[in-house]
Amino acid sequence: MATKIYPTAQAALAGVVFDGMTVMSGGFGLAGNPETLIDALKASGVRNLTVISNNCGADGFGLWALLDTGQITKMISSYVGENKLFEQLFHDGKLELELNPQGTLAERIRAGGAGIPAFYTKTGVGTVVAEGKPHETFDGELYIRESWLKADLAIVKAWKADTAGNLVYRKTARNFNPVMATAGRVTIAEVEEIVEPGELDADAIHTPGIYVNRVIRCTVNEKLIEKRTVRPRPAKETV
Amino acid sequence: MATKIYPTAQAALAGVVFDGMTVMSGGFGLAGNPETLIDALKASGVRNLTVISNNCGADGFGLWALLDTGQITKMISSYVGENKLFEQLFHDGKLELELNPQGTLAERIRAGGAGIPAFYTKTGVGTVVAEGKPHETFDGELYIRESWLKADLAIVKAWKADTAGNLVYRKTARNFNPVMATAGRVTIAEVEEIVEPGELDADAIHTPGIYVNRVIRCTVNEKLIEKRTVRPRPAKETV
Amino acid sequence: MPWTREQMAARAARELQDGFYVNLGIGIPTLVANYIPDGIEVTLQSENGMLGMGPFPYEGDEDPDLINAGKQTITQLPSSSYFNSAESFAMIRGGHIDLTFLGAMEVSQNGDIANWTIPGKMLKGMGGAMDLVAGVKRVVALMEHANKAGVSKIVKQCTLPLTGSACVDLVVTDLCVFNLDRHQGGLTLIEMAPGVTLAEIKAKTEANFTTSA
Amino acid sequence: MPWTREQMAARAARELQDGFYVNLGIGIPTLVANYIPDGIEVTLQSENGMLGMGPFPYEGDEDPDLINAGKQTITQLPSSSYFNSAESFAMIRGGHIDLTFLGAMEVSQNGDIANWTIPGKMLKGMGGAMDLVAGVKRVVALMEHANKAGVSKIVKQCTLPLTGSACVDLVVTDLCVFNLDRHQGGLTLIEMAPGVTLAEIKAKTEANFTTSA
Repeated sequence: MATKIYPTAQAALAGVVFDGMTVMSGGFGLAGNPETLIDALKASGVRNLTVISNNCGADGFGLWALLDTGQITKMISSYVGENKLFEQLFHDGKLELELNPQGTLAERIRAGGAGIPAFYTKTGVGTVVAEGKPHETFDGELYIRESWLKADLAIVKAWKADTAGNLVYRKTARNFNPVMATAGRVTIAEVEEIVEPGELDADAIHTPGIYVNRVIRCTVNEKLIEKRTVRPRPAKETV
Repeated sequence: MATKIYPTAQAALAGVVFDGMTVMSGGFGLAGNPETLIDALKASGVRNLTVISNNCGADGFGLWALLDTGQITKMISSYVGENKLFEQLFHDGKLELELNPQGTLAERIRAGGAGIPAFYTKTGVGTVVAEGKPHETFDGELYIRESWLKADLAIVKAWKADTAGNLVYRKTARNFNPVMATAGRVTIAEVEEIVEPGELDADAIHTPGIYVNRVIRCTVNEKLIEKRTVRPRPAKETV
Repeated sequence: MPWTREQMAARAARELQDGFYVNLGIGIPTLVANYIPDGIEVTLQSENGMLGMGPFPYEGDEDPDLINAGKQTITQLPSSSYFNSAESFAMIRGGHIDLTFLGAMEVSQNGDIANWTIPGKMLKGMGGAMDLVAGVKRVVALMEHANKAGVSKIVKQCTLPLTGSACVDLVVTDLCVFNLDRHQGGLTLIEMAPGVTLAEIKAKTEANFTTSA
Repeated sequence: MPWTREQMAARAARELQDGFYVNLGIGIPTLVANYIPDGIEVTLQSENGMLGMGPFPYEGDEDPDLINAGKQTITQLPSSSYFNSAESFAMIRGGHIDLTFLGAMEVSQNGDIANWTIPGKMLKGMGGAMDLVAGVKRVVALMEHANKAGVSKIVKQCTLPLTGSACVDLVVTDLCVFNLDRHQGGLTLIEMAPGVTLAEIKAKTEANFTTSA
């Protein structure tokens, strides 16, 4: 079987990127972002991207890099705060934004991967989110209809992969990554470690290999913290 | 915090069962059935049950016990073959049956747990399953609308639980159990082993404790095989 | 004397019941975790994909892969579990969370809440707020009673874009506590900060409200 | 001479491509696993919640917690993963499986398939068959060309309740192989079992079909 392991992010993107494409990018805040693949997308020079991602990076980190180069035309997100560049591009009319409630965004992506073109949710009823969407009453409560999201390419960040493409994520760096992996026509994962089949527990795999077309090892391994919150360490006990 | 661990199946069912209730019961074939809780439901004498389960047991095993006592009035399933008692009760008009495609059944249950009253699927278009259901075209293809399923009680079988109600399942005994755990007004899990919090890997929990109201240790621990298929063991190598 | 933010959080914490699963919004709601009453154990959900959120880490123990929905570093408890964003919001949307505390810019007398945007002033997004108000069993709003200019934030009708309609059950302000009937509509004053008078609350509240017997 | 079941399975196996994810139905389709061509690696999905299905266990190694959708005991491979039923059918419905082999009672010339019930005769249920024909990228039907009375099962229009409409891509019978255009409709005879004549196929086929050039 042809290997899913690619030597570099650039190699993994070969034949996949095209101007005007839709890209899903995993991560929440600065946790679980596919930094290596974002860098490679930047280097590829691909333009006019529609990017589906919960956030859009922060100064110098994550998808911010593709904003900075003007490669993103439209974002579909739930929260784009704390990102001055985003705000400026938006106000200058250089960036289109579609805001989704976070749970609706996650479910639309899951639906895209699961062959469900539309579903009903109470989230957003009576708000700007509901405008123009079909409404329907079930069991006496009002719901709106939301539609699936798919992408030409999904880039995700996992902790470990085996060579069959099975992925496991670590703690809250999981977030949107597993659902996005299911909704890309092509899905590329960057991981901290590649292991042999059998090293991951079959009962504990988060993303089965069927969803993963290509795997690379991260080369951007710095993990940033957006809001460092700590508590004082208790006084050392005497030994 | 009040404990989720109950001493017996009977204790776990106390205050939960009532005639005419809807019960979801996990399992696929004879794998992952909550046998201890099914026995306790039988002993409770509760009647007029609507049971949502992929299958309905086999001779002397699983939900068959509740068919045998006439406690089930209606089944919502995907496959009820290889069950003579079921066929007889159905033909005698003593049992109502609603057949669902297996994936539609699973998704309807997930929808029940996820607050999604309806969704669209291609499964069943042009078949008896589609009759009377809303049809709609998305991206040039025809879909039908299916609705959520919920239950007054979900009984599930897991491998291990911790005292916070977190569950892990083993191999293909997982099947419908995790989705049903999300869709019961009350969910009771029977497990082979109860461990202390911290003994399960937080990254590998299949059912977070929020979905589990009560936990018991299985007392029915025999695992049956419906179709034993084997291959000859290769000749022993000489040592 | 109006309640401080800490006192508001402490008052809100009295809404907690033993065994509750709770989601804390950003801002004052985060403080509620410091005032969980004795004998009450609650499990905190973080909508980015965690149940059983622990306290902030000791300095030096921060893990960039372990953050809450406010992007703060947190810790894991023995009972914690992680899940993906779709599963997290299935939990929220499906009505499995007992209680959420949220900050608010405006709450109306029929239970509408606005807490995510001021048109033309900030570009942020609703994050998970719309999902929380639509899906959680009980929604408690924590907010200043009036803005710095003295304009009431407890209103007849919200003027800001809504986060959700008819979804708030209780409002805790620096002056008082209102019960809110999300089905029938209608605010009921059930508690006042010590030294705050009914006259003051009436003066500072645009919405109509009744007082409990 | 018509193909045996084994030969039908071997012919069907030639539809496999390296790297394919495949779901095998019950009956003749199960045999396909024995004829995977050299140099081709495929991953088998079992819709009860497993990817990477291994062969039957050695006697004594059977695990009741490890069965396939046909309820047979199977084994795990190093690359296997398990998931729940909703996730399994999300995989199927979402179009992630490349190919499924299914048994059939009737296939019509427009690609309809009936394989789950004979009214009044059997009470079983469709299991995952409707999901598979609706969701999998390529559907291959494996079936006897005619029943024991010699009545064609390749028909103008199915008389049995459908499993799916316009969803079959290829039909392998004991006599021949038909290509089926699920969008335009229409059967094309592309291969015959050795010694089987076009006249025989014409005589035993109710459906209209063309022959490939």
